[in-house]
Amino acid sequence: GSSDSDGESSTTGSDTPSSSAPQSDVKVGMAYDVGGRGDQSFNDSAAAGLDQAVEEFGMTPNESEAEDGEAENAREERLRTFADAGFDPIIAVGFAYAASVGKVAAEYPDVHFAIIDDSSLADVPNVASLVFAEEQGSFLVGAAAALKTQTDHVGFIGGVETPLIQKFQAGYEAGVAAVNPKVKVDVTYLTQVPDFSGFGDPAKGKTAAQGMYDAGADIVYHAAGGSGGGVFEAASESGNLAIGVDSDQYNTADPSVQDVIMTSMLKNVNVAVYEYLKQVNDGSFPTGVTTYDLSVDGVGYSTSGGMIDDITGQLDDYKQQIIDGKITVPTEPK
Amino acid sequence: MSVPATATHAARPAAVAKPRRRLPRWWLVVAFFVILAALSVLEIITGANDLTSSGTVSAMFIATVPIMLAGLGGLWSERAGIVNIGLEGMMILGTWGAGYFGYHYGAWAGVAGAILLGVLGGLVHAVATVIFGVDHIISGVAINIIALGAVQYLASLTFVGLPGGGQTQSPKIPDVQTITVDSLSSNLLDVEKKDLFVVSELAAVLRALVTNLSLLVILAMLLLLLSYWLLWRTPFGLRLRSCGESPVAAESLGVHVLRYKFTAVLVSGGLAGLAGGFLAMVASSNYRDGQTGGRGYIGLAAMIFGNWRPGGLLAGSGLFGYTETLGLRQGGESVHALLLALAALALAMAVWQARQGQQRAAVITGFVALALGALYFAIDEVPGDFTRMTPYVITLLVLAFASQRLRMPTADGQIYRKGSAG
Amino acid sequence: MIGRLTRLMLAISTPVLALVAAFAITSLVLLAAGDPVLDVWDQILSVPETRNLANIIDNATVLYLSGIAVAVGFRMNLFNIGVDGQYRVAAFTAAVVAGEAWLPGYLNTALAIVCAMAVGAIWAGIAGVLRAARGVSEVISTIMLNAIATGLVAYLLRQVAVREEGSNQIGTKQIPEGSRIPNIGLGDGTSSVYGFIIIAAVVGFAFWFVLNRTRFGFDLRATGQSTTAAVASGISVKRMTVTAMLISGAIAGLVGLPILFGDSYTYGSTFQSGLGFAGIAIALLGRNNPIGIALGALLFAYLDEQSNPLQILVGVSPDIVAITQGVIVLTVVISYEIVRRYRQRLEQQQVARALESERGEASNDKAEEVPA
Amino acid sequence: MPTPAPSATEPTSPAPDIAVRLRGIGKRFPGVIANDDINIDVRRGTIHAIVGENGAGKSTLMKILYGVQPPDSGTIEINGQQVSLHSPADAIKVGVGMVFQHFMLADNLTVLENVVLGAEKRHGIGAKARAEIQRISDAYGLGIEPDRLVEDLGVGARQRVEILKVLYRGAQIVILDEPTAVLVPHEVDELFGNLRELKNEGLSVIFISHKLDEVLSVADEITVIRRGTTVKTVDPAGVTARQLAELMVGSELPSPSTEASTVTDHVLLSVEDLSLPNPGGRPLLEDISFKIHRGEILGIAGVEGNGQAELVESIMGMRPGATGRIELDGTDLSDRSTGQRREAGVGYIPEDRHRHGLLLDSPLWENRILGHQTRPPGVRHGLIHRGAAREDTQRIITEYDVRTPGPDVLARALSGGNQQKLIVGREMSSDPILLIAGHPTRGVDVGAQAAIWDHIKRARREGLAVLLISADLDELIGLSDRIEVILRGRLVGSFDPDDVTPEQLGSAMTGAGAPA
Ligand SMILES: Nc1ncnc2c1ncn2[C@@H]1O[C@H](COP(=O)(O)OP(=O)(O)OP(=O)(O)O)[C@@H](O)[C@H]1O
Ligand SMILES: Nc1ncnc2c1ncn2[C@@H]1O[C@H](COP(=O)(O)OP(=O)(O)OP(=O)(O)O)[C@@H](O)[C@H]1O
Ligand SMILES: [Mg+2]
Ligand SMILES: [Mg+2]
Repeated sequence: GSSDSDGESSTTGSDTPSSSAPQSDVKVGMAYDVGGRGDQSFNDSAAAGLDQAVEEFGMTPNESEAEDGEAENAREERLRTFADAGFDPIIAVGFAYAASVGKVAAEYPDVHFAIIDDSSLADVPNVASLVFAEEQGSFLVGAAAALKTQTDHVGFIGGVETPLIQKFQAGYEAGVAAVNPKVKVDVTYLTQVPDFSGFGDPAKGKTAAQGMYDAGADIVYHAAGGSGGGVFEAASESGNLAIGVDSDQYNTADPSVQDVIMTSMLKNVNVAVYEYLKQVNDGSFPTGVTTYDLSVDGVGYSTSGGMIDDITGQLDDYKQQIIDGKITVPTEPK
Repeated sequence: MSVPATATHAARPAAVAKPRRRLPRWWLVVAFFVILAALSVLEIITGANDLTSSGTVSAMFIATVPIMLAGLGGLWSERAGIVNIGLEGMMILGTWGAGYFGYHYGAWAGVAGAILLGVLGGLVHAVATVIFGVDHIISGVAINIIALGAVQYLASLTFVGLPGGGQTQSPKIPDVQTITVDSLSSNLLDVEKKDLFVVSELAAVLRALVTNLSLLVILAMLLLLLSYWLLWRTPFGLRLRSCGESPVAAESLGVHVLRYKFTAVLVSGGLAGLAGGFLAMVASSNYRDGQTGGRGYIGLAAMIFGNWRPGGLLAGSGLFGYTETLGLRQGGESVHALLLALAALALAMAVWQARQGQQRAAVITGFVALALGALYFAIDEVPGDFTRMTPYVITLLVLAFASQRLRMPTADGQIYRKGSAG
Repeated sequence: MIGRLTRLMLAISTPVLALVAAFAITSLVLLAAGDPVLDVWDQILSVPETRNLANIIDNATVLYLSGIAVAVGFRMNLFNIGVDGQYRVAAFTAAVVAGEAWLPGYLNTALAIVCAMAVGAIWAGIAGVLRAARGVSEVISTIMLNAIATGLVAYLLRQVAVREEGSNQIGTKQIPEGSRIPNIGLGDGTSSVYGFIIIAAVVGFAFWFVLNRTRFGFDLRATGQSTTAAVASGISVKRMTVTAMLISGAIAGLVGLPILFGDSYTYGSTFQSGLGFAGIAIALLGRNNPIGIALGALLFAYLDEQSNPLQILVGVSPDIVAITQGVIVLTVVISYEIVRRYRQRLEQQQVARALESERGEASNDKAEEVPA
Repeated sequence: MPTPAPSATEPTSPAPDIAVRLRGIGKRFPGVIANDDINIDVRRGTIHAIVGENGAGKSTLMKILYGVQPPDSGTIEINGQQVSLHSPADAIKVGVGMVFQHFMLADNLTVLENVVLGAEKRHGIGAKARAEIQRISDAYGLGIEPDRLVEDLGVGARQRVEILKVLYRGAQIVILDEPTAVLVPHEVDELFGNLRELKNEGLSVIFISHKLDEVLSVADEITVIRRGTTVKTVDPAGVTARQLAELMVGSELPSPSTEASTVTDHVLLSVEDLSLPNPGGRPLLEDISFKIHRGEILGIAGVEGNGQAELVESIMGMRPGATGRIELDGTDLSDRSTGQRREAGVGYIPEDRHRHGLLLDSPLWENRILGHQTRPPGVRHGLIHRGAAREDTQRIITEYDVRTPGPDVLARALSGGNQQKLIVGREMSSDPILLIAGHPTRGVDVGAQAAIWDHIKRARREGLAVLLISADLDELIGLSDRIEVILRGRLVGSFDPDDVTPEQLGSAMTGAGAPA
């Protein structure tokens, strides 16, 4: 468990003396969402940001992850335990922590908190909200899909039907429509809350994707965490394409399915975490909402594999329009 | 677990033998074609083409097998009189076993590992229930809790740091061979595309059988047949079943009851483990935390649905796998079509009930039929939330309408202690 | 037959034996994994702070209700796996009703609670009716109904959901201040436990009283023991089946409410799940007896509370907690069995001695053999 | 296996014709001494009967001889060889076979499966086995169909299946624990015929029964057990049933003889056109009509499985689908629930006490409440009154001489005879006006039998109507004021007990004879 991940992060940390990196007395508490470090998804991305900061600034990290379907007071207790153990700042990964952070931040006014994927605590002085414009990134990969589809038929697979994942869907659909309104978009969610197995059931992901490909879709975008592996397999078995999510999955996914990953929607949680910690290291605890959108490359798309090199021009064009506000991307599906 | 549905009926039946001949073999073939024809008609009426596409069929295999194997595990242990709620846990153990051994030693080692881990789970259950005579459900529930914690714990120890591995998932693991007969496959595809009545459906099924058919699917079916043969056609099976029907009688005839129960539970665990392995290796391609998603319980349900018999189990898990697949693939359309089918079935049922003179039942069923029909015409796609309910709702409806002459093994779930004969 | 002291010793030895065994097994796991065994136990066995105590009691309250709901079924040989679905449907209903606040203050609360119980009862009642009228095994139907509940609630939730600015969560309307159930302070000023605990206690007592002191309870237990005997004694088994499921469901309907009225004030995507399955383990651990269930719930809650410190302060994966919980369930029942056998052997030896003394016969002490 | 007790005589090379020699057998259960220093010799080629009260230790002894339970002390010799039997398997190996008192059959398996179970090595489980079973069945005229589900068999047939099981294994020593308890005369005669054949083939038979004249008629030697120890072994030629009974219980051998008729013309129970359809089969009951008057005992005679159970359960309202009219003292019960019928004043002594009469795992005082949940003393205003229930149970225990430590023991721990006395006591306690008694003395020892008979007679004197079902024709003839014979679900003849012999009844029951 985290004993090992500790080991990991501290090794990255303990490399530093040899490379005579600066030491910092900042102790960072990292409260992951279900899955924690190594979920091949956004927890991992956050962890990457942490590791980078630890390496550069020599901070002392400690990690803890949520249990599936745990009690609210378990989340609160996680944050309190960090606070009591002298950790400051404490980073809560995932919107599930919103309520707990709100409550605990009030109990510990001198401790600084950061929460990812939630900005409902915008005006709490000791809380920094790190949110992303997933819909913007999704818009671009949607556009890419619409530009690349041979069959004018693409698909979207969401892991669990939550407002967050619906943002991905909304942006994707908008992006497709922007290029060619006639392109059909199939949408499937694998499970419903509180059944979060949709983020970890590749079998379901594969079946759903296979269904879309059989129905004529030739590109499927997944925002389904661990179930995405199934989507990629379905793509490679049926000789179609898929779009990854969160990180550049072309590099993280198994080599056998690399060549079907046309692009990935990048949600740079690692950047957010790193930059937050950087400021902390510089002695200022940011508060309020920081939105990571296209303008700051908080979200984006990947080009590894060179499958979309021919359309990057158009995509960057869309990107610019979004940044300039010429296009406003919806955050909720129609 | 629970008193058999028949138990409310008192007293032994009088000396007249009730007609209880089971249907002859050829009947299965007929049923198969009837179903195909029905679906074919349904497709033509509703235009929901995914109902019997080869894609659906092969996905259905994948969805069915884990449930079927888990149910088969349940069948083994309950036939020997041991209720096994722990199937889910043993399945979970199996997924990790497949992940670990599969990654390090190759596909078939993964299969072996899955079975091995399942057997370990079975061992715990066997020791608790058979040797210590602990309540079967307690032990099973405990195993489910332990297994979940154990695999997460193990995963964090074994998969962290491996390429593509982490505490919630293993690296990609190799899959066992799959069979594809390209020429046949493509030809059949043409036939399938032609939308010929029944022929195309048949082609779809055949195509699924010759396209990327995993050896494990075949193995699973063989295991089902083997189990049937072992349990109903050999002395071993007779003894094992007798331990579930009347352990005292068995012991009074020199059968080592506890030994058979123990064996049965181990086999049960192995099968459940294999079910988990299948999920990890065939249905997907790595161990994933929470991968089983309650399929162990579904397997249990499928076994009860199948009246503790292999054939019924296959039907139960097949029905579930099929409807789940439909819901996941092009749910909106396919499930919408199913509404019509259900309406028709209910209507037929109502008529039959009326014939039987069960007026009240007939009225209720008829009403259900109307409601379903109305719903079908009211909407033209079923919203996603409900397509995902399909397998559960259908199972429930089928059970509610099919008259229940379930007959669980008489001594199922009872704690047996040596020497209680007489 | 055997002396009061021995009896007491035996009674005590059971839980002790169980805990020691669980302790040993868990330690072995930790050793095998190379985790710091001593630190782990040091943490687990350290006296919890008032704050943690409050959490433990709160979670125990919820688990307790769940355990009781399951136990009602078990007492009649009905296996209600569906508490999980029942409490979610019910909690959602209560959240909506209370959120709409058609009635003022506590009337609103009362109405919500009643609705929750009603909905829970109906959801379980479906299984009951199917069992009674169509002979459908409640094991299947409740499993299916759990899944259906998930889809249904998810759908309805999205219909009624309110989503505050900037949040990625959806939930029902917040329950107005006046309708919330005040928590009970634990004296240290900050910590407090759900006021709902009182209702839970009442439920526990009612469960005990109805089952052991009323005719209805007798009928229920009789049916659970022998359907045939129940029928012959004039009990309508079908009616009992439905009634038992209704009651079980009604209690299940209460499971989520302490959280709803004492903490979250809304039903949303992060509402605690899986309580029904925990309830099964706890009901069995407590042998379907209200006191036992209370102890079981406390034990589970206590261990759950350890998972954060274990991770953060000791650096051990919290999964060890789950393992320990499962192991304890097993060791408890197994040690019950061991003690039972030992006791039986003891009694036999006593019979033997009685015989000798009364016969004044020479050594005739061969009572070792147990009729297993 | 403990070392043999010093009390047990060392294997003195026994006479060659001794098949079984038991020496100093002792067995204890929690709180009970079932067997204590039992010594028995069974000669080869003889029928050796063992008699004793309920709970005397007969079944236990036999279970020991059959390896089901290990003795605490003592030695067993089979054909001169001392053996230690750890399981029935061992016993079967040395040629011992046993027919248990409570049938050892798996209802949901076929006759074939039940028979070959554990002996598959002999003829497999297929055609050969079927043939062999058919052969034995024909050889002894058992009339067994191998492929019937045991569930569908009547008691008699089940009994014969049990015997077939033993023969199929080629046993040399056959134990029969109360085989006749459930049989009607001609079945008993057939059974005895079979036993004599076995005997002539050189087999040894150990035979347990509570029916002493049977014992006298069939046995070559009789061993009496009292309180778990052997009292005496006697030669049937030299003793009368009365003497035997005195050896057993030290009490008089009762005979069920009616006193002066107390029949009135006030009809208490009237049953009209009672039918019970059987989906997919011949109706279980067809147009049954009869009346029972105050102070009258109506006996129903019939071969097991001809609808007696169904008749009783239909009257009790336990059979959905039963049609016809049932009136109790003028009030129509036809569409009342079982509970309401009980409240209306029906007392019910069920045929199968374990299935319908008791909560085996509940204390006696709770069993006192069972079936009387709506009435004091056990229940008042929907609340259980433990105190009152315990008291009343204690009263029953004393009045009906139930042998048990007290109201708080589990029903399971009582021997069947005592379980039965408890049930009778319970049903009489809520002053019913109709008493339905199914095989009230089945498997009950002579002492208890007498007691139960007395209670039934008292009920009659007190003006109850009694419906008595029994396979024991002497009991029927002795107690009844009128006897109806039931055959294939119909009443086929009415007899006056004063001028009918068991034989006549027996033939009427099998459809052979016409009513007198
Ligand atoms: N397994 C057991 N556990 C506890 N007590 C037992 C057990 N078996 C028998 N007994 C007790 O041992 C005594 C002898 O029982 P046993 O069955 O041998 O009597 P029996 O002679 O067969 O009586 P019956 O004539 O009713 O058959 C009884 O008091 C009975 O309660
Ligand atoms: N495990 C047990 N614990 C306690 N008592 C038992 C146990 N097993 C059997 N007994 C009692 O011991 C008696 C001996 O068993 P057996 O089968 O001989 O019954 P029985 O005394 O012959 O009863 P019946 O008169 O109905 O034949 C039984 O009546 C039963 O009630
Ligand atoms: Mg006996
Ligand atoms: Mg007896």
